[in-house]
Amino acid sequence: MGIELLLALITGAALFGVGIYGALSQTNLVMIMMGVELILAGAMVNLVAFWRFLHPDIPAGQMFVLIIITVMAIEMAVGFGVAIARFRAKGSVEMEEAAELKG
Amino acid sequence: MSAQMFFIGFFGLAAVWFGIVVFRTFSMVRSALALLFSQTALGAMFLSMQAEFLGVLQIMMMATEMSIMAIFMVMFMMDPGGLGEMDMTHQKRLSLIAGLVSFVGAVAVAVFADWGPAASVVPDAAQQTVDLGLELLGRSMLIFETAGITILTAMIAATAVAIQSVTRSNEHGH
Amino acid sequence: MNLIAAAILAPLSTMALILLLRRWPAALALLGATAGLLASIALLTNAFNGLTDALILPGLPNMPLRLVSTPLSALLSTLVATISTLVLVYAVGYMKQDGEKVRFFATMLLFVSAMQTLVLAGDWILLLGAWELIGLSSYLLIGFWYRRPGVSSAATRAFLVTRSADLGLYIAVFILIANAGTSDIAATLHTGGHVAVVAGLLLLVAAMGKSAQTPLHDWLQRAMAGPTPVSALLHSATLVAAGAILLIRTAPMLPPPVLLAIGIVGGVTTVVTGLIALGERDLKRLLAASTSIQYGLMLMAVGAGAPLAALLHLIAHAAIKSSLFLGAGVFQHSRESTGFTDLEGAGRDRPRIFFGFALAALALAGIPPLSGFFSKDAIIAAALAAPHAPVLASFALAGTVLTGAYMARALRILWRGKSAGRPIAGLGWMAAGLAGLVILGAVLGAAFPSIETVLNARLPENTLAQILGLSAALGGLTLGWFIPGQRLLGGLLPWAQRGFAIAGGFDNWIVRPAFAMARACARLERVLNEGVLAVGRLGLSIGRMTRKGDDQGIDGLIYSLVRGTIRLGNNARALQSGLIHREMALTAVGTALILTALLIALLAY
Amino acid sequence: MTSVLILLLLALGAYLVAVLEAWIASGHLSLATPMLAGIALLGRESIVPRKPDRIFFEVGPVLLLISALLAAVVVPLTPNLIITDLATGALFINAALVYVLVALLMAGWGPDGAYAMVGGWRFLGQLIAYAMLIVMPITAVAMRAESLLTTQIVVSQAGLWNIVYQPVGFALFFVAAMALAFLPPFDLPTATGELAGGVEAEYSGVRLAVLRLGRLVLIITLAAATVVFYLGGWQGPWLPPWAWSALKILAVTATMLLAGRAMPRIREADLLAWCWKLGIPLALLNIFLVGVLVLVFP
Repeated sequence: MGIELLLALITGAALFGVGIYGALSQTNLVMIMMGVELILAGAMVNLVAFWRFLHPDIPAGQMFVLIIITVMAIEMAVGFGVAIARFRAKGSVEMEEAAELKG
Repeated sequence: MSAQMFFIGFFGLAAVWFGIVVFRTFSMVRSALALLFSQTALGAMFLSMQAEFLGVLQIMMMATEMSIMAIFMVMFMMDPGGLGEMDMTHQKRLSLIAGLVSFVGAVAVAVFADWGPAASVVPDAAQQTVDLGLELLGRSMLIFETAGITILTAMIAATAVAIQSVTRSNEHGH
Repeated sequence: MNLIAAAILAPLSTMALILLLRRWPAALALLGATAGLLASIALLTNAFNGLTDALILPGLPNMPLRLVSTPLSALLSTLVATISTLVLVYAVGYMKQDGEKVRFFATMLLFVSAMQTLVLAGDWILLLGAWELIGLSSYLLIGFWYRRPGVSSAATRAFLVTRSADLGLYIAVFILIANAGTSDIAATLHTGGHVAVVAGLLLLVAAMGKSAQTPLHDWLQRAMAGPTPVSALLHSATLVAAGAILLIRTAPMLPPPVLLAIGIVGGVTTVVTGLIALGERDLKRLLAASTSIQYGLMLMAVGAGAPLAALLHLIAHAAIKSSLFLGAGVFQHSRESTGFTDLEGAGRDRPRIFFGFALAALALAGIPPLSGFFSKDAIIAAALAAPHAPVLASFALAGTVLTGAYMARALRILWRGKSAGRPIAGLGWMAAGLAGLVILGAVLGAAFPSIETVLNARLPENTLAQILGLSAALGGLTLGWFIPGQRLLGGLLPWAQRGFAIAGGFDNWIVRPAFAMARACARLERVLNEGVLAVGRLGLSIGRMTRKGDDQGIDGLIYSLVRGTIRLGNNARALQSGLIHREMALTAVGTALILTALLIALLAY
Repeated sequence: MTSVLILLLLALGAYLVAVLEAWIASGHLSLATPMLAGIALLGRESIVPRKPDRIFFEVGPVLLLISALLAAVVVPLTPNLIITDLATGALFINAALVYVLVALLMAGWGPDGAYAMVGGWRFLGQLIAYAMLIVMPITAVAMRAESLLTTQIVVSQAGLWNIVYQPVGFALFFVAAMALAFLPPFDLPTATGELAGGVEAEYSGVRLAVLRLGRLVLIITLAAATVVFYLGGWQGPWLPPWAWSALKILAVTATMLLAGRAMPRIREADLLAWCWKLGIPLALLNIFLVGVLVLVFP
């Protein structure tokens, strides 16, 4: 097993952990989205590492990364759409104040 | 220690460091730009892993995305100088534990799993780009096109959600 | 493009176009019908040159849908196309005042294309489909003026009678396919033995229904409720002809007993409906009865073992009968009625139309050199040559006499009386269609020899038959012209006017017993009902006792369960804070739990 | 060796751009003006505002220069005069140039001044307008070359320059490049009249010199990219390749500088509306047409 792969995987794990921490601990919608981006970034690192060190001959591995970049873009678009709508309606995007979905 | 290993480690460290900075700084713009540099470092890491197209793409996409994130931060947080100290976190302990646990778990899997031998031969960058293109418009076309349609839908939906409702009177009013 | 497809699709696509555009229906219909006619003529020319076309469409597994153009089917297809085109020309004038041209022409075209499919079908399944389609479109057309009283019931009656007779076709087809293992018509014609007898009789039932043979002839006269072009088409080349065509096509496989049955059914029909025609008080109904007679003659020809004679008579009759109907339509427009009392002298209003009508009538009666003469003679000759010559020949001669008599009667009524015409809109179109058909009816006889060559069969010839037929026709005409039909019938008149009590008989023989059986069933059911009720009462008392047990025992259990669920739900509700970070934390913890469980499971194995 | 040569050439080019800009602005051709201005800038005190975001303030100008230089890395001046011929060169130019935005954001945010900040954010809006119009014409160019290699793109134009092959793409790219280099009439972030210099407002001394130098390098890099993508790069008769490259780049630079002189500064909302409602459909049409051409006349 290559050290390079391990390094990349640890980087991915660290980014994932930081992302989870951010997504859970932030009160602001935009900051939460940043956390989610970091989580996705962690996944991306792992995918590239797997492609490079395990199956460099299969381009589908790279394709997966493209899909994740797309997912990130979608997440941004929808997240900001919601954020703008909420900001217009309530004047803030603090998620502590957003409990309309309470059961 | 090969150059590749050094660069992977270096950029990985940079990415993680900037990632941590995202949640450690009080300035909104700094936090967004830290995320940007974290993603850029990732792009550099991809480059050092010989995934040239992905690296360049990552560097390009994320710069735009995170800059946009920065302006939204400023718009929504109204943080004038950027250096006002206010706490915007909650359930810190839980988050910290969750983050740590997931990190430790993932590292454990990475360390203890049997990944098999690492491949050493990689197609050169031009060949990779060609392969990727053929993959996208060949075998994975359906997936790729679905992603395209999805992002178009998301664009339209986001615009529809965010757009200000314009009534006929104030359409001509101003 | 395949000619067969063209012949069928030209009318069909025009129909779609008419329904889509809802504009210029008459012009489009003429266009479509003409295109179909051209395709049919091309098919016929090919057939004359010895070429056969075929079109095989994917259908059921191992049973493709075949469309074939043999000389026979090409001939019939041309017949259908010609008649329908001329009738459509006529209809342009006839329907000029009508507000629903779109529906009319579209349905007509559907009818035509269905009939083309039926004629060209080379396999039973397609034939069944076409059979159903012509049933449906004839229902729609007969009921075209559905707001007028009695029309919809006439349409329903026609539909029901033909549909019930269709059962025969269905069963026959199933038997044939099951026996031969293929749905190809040509292949099934080699069937023999008992199967052929059963299938032949069932086919006869179907043909009786469609071709209005006694005792199922009643619907045809009622179907006069539809517009005249519809009647013309229905009676000549399409719906009614389907029965005869079916028998002509299957003639090679019909065994002698079936042939005899066919001949007798035809003969009885000839006499019965001929008498009805003599007693009729309505021109169109008279013509309808005449249709039954002529198809009776054709069935006799099939029964006598000369399907070619039947085919020729079918062709001649198609042209003649449609021209008769078209003429009747003109008179109808002129007097606003088809009753004989209103029509007296209508022929004098329009002598040229009357001339055409009379020509057609003479052709039908069998006066040389008009086409009816040749075909009718062939039938008489065939009857004389048949195994049961005495029966069949006498029926055939009786039919000829009756034909002459009622046609002469109609002509007399139309000619005697005062002229009281009024202008008719669209007469030019009507006259054009009529003229075409009359000319066809007059001269078609000249084409018979070439048809014989192309079909590779000979008509039976018999000088005796010619003499007998001609004298019978002349005798009938003289009788009909000089003696009013009512007097001719004598004591039979009231019977004939009630449709020989066959319609009444229809009620008496079938409806009454059905009602009686229903009453018996009702009595039986009442008894059964009592029994069932008793069982029910017993069940009820058992139920009451059980319920007492339920209320105290099981229900109490369920209610406590419900209360517990509600309490649990209230507790769970507290978890759902609506706050994103809480929910995300729950997600994270849940995912961690699942992963742990998976890991433990993995390690355990 | 090549790198040093190209850096020198870029410096020379930047100086020429500055001369051109001064010439067009004042009407007098004077080779010494930019040098004098530069020395003057270096001589002045570089003032740090009262409450800056120090990191951003320092990094902004440098990042602008770096991103322009990075973009120049993959631009071939002659077949061999290129620092690195990346397999994804055409995309890389784009990726590097996006950091112009980041640099301007940092430079605008850093000094904690109202005008500068407005300038920085304005450029973000401008990016949303022009970014697609950079990428999509490049896509069409790459489609024709069937490669992302910049040298390959130049070679693909041997028969017919892309300016003729896909004029719509050229027009869009040219406009977008002007917007990227915030040349007038797209000089929203540094709007001299209304924002008192915008992003440049709070800079002075050495930092301002670096910022201006970065801008000049950016302009020359973009001109070089335009030449590579649309004007056949080093190709041309009679003259040696380097001379053709130099001539074309200077011509494009002059056109860019001249083009916007007479026009009023565009409004942000108008720019967005035109780019998205007119530019992007045209760019898509261009891609479609090029696709058809590539398939029909391979």
